[in-house]
Amino acid sequence: MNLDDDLYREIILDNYKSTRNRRALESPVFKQEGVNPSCGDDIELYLKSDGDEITDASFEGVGCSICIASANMLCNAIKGMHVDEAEALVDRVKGMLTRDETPEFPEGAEDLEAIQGVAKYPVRIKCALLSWNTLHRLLEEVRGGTPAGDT
Amino acid sequence: MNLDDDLYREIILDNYKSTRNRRALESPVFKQEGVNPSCGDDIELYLKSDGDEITDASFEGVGCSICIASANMLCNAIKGMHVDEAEALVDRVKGMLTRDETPEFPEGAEDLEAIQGVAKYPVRIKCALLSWNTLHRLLEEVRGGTPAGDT
Amino acid sequence: MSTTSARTSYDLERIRGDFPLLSSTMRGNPLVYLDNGATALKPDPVIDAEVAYLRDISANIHRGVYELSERATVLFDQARDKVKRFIGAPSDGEAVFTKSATEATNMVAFGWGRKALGPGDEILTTELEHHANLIPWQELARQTGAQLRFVELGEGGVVTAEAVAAALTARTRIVAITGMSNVTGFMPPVTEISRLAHDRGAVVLVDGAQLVSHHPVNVAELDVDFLAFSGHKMCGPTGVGVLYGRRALLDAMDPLLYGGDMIVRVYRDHADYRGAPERFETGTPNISGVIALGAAVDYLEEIGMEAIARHEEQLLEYALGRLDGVEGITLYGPRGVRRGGIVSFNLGQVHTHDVGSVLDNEGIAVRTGFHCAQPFMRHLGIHGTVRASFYLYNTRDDVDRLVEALGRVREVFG
Amino acid sequence: MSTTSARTSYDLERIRGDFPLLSSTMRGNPLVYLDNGATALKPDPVIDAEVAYLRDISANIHRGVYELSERATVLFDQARDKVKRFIGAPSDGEAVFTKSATEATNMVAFGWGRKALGPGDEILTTELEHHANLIPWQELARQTGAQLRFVELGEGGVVTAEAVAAALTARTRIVAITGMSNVTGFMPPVTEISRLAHDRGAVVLVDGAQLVSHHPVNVAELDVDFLAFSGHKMCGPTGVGVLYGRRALLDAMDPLLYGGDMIVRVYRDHADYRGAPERFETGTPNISGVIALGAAVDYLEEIGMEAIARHEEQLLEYALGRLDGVEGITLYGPRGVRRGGIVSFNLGQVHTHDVGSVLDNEGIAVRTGFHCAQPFMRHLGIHGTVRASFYLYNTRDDVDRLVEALGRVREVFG
Ligand SMILES: Cc1ncc(COP(=O)(O)O)c(C=O)c1O
Ligand SMILES: Cc1ncc(COP(=O)(O)O)c(C=O)c1O
Repeated sequence: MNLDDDLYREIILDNYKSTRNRRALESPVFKQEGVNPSCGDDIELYLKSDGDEITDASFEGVGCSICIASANMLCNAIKGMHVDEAEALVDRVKGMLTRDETPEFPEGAEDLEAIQGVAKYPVRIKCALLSWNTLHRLLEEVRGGTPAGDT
Repeated sequence: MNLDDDLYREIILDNYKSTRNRRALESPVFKQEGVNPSCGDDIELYLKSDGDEITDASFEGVGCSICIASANMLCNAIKGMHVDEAEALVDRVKGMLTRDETPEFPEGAEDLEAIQGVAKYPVRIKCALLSWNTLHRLLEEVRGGTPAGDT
Repeated sequence: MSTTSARTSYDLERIRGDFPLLSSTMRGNPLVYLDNGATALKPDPVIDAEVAYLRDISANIHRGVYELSERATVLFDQARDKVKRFIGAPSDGEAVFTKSATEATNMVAFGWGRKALGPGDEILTTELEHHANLIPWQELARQTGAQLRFVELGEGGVVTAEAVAAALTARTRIVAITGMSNVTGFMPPVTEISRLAHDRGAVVLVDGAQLVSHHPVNVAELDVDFLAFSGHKMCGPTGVGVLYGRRALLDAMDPLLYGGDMIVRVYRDHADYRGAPERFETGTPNISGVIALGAAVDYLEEIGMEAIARHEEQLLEYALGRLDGVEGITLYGPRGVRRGGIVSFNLGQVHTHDVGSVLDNEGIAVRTGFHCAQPFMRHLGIHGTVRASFYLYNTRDDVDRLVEALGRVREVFG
Repeated sequence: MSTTSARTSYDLERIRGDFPLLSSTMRGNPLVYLDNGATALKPDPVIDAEVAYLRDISANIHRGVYELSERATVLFDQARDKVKRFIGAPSDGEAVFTKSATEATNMVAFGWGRKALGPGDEILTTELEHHANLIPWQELARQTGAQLRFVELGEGGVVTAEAVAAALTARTRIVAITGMSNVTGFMPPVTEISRLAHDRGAVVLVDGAQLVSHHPVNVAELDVDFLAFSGHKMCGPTGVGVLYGRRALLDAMDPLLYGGDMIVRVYRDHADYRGAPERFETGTPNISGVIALGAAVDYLEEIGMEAIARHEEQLLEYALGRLDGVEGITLYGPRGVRRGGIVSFNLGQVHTHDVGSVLDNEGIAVRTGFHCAQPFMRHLGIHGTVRASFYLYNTRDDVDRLVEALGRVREVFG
């Protein structure tokens, strides 16, 4: 195994260092916290929608490079998506990391291929998945309607 | 190892079957229960004394042949003894079973040699010792004075 | 040796070769191990799994980002999946690793019971129970003011669905019952009992310490809410047990122990806890034991629990037939009903320990005494029994050796 | 390899040969195991003891009259004697086998604490504690209305006798304190703390999970009432821990678990319980684990705990010196005070898991994250550390490899 190819590819490090999506979004907003209790990674995912279309996404929090890079790619990828597309993307990322699949990613989400190497490091998979699991729960809320961040 | 030589010598079986000391003594009497929680053996030891001299001893209860035979020998042996002699006998029996000693037993207590073979069966030692441990506690009471059986 | 029975579907001789102890001697005689109710012998694959962890991994789980820890974690998680599959756990069920079946019943009694029970509520159990499924409930009743009630036992210590129905009331909150008696092998009709209990709104805990090792178990079919069992009785190592539970019940339970790995966040004065199974597995678990239990599950599944149960059933039948002919014997337990491979008996007035010692000297390991079931002994009016309990590797020859050795007991104790 | 240090009194090379993992590789590089704080590697004699039980004995303890059970019982009881001797237990002290250090602290919190504490009573602890010695007390405080108080930490997370004296009040009922921090290796002055606490009538529990594995411990000299520790951190197997306690305190405690083997007599509605240690060891224990822990004690004693502590001290000194020179490093923990062989640090802003992964790829196993000590992380104002922790088999070469690999981290994360 080669660390640079698997875990720390340049795309991952770039996404890790990117500050573009690292901020809170203002109310009204859907937001959800995600925690990996065993390692302490802890992020807050924000999402704005216009009906079923995701208009903006961002996050805050602490986490390792894999966790943060993955969350950043997530935000880049889902902006402009329909909630169903976003849900499908969650499933594709999970498939890649836990079911050994090699999915095709839609335009604008190609960076996600870079995290495939994480699958070789079972204990880091949860780092990469934290934001996606959080998104999954958040999308249910979006479908529900009212942003909880409102209250 | 030979079972008949070690565990079930004739003297042991005779003492096991003997009913001579298997009865309650009437008040005023010192009495004490002894239980082996792990095997359920449960005896009640009775003792009468005239000052520091043991005038009678008996027991009731359930137990295996080793337990019962040992209790029967105990009763036979200590009748007429001074409490200090009885205490010394407790120590000799324990020495034989747990410290690999080969004690000399006083007249009338020679049968006790027969239980030496039990030492080869570590889990049965507690069977042989049940009555002796009970006697040890009972002798403290005898020294104390008033029979608890009185109340 | 008549080790091959026409009706045993696996190769008994080959299986016996997997258990190192079966080719050893005891007190100079070839070992006949008939104390499977207390614990099972361990086959090579289980021993190997334990050693493989200790030698080649050694690391703690869930905590390290390095390869050794990763391997430990993966094996640990796989073992949980194996155990869940082995008992047919549905997706809304979870398996918690404990140190023993005893810890598992206690987890429910105190983690669930302290919250769920109040004065006047009832806990329904039986006098058949092993102390591990009785004393926790006594203690819970004392702490909460709930009442401990007992199902009326039938002839030979039978528990019928009718007797359970008669004992259930509107206040019954839990039915805690053995899946298989460790004294007689009797197997209460758990599926029917679950249905009756659920109709009354009660929760069902089955003590599966004997059942799970000897019979195919599917918790979804049995429809039980909790199942407690031990690894060491199913060819696994000591120091590991399992509490299966419905996730919704588990997630609402308090843990018995508090510490690391069960938490989301910890502050000075309070902490947020995780759900099942983590909430119930604080502290470094018995990693080698859990992994080796996974290997035991693989081993048993490859032979097949159906085949094992059938083998034991035949052996029991054979044993009952042969023992019936022993002079002065009293056999306990019901006849003509579903029973696991356990026989309990007494030989005249000879104390059970004395029987045990004579058998020991003939190389035969049986269990003697009250089998952690004093109320049942009292029900039978006895102090103890001699118990022979079978497992997948026992043979008719073992039974013959037992019967023969009982002759020696009569010689010694006349 | 510079594995022999002039000041290490045992033959390091020979000792290393006892640990199979030390000649293995990780991610293609020779393994450097620096996660001893999480768990220790196991030497051959310990693995052999575990296997010897599983292969050649397999039987349950205390229950059978046959030879195999007898052998298991004798070995089990001998292990208890070894453990008691190892920690210098006085004749009025007893050692209870638990599944972990975590279970041991919980036993005291709930078995002793629920009876002993009431509203307004105080539990004194520190922010240094591992969650295993914090959350049980939080929970006990919640249940009893007692108050959880903290000793003021000094520079680098130091606990002084003065700070303890200042925090003790007439209402302090227990002081629960670590014997050695698992984050910094700091060792509070336990003997002085015990004296102060006893003067106030408080009981002292020491979390010895780190202390006992790395330093000679004599409970009589330390004058502690309870000591909790784990087998797996002292070259023993997983799934076994110890609670040492003064017999008078233990005998007055409630157990956490109820079931077989802890009882004198059982009736339908109640039972009479035995004293320590049996009252606290219900259910089939981790027999192989206990026996193998006995072997671990033998192993450590033969080398000598004094010698091990001295070796680690030298290694720590060397490591601190080398790490001080690493660019961008922040080292935690006090200097110039008694510390066990643990170093915690951060490398610039690089997340600890990322450091851990790079080191992993170089064959180096360290622990990263919050080390089950979130309040202490909060005290330090950080989310986690990278922790290298030493044991008897580590070498200066291991330290050099670590320092070298930290260079790789800087390469990747620039
Ligand atoms: C200081 C300290 N206390 C308690 C524990 C808990 O030990 P265990 O996980 O074996 O219960 C640990 C180990 O992580 C520790 O380092
Ligand atoms: C029916 C039954 N329940 C519970 C137990 C307790 O199992 P463990 O000792 O493994 O906790 C046993 C084993 O003795 C048993 O036979």
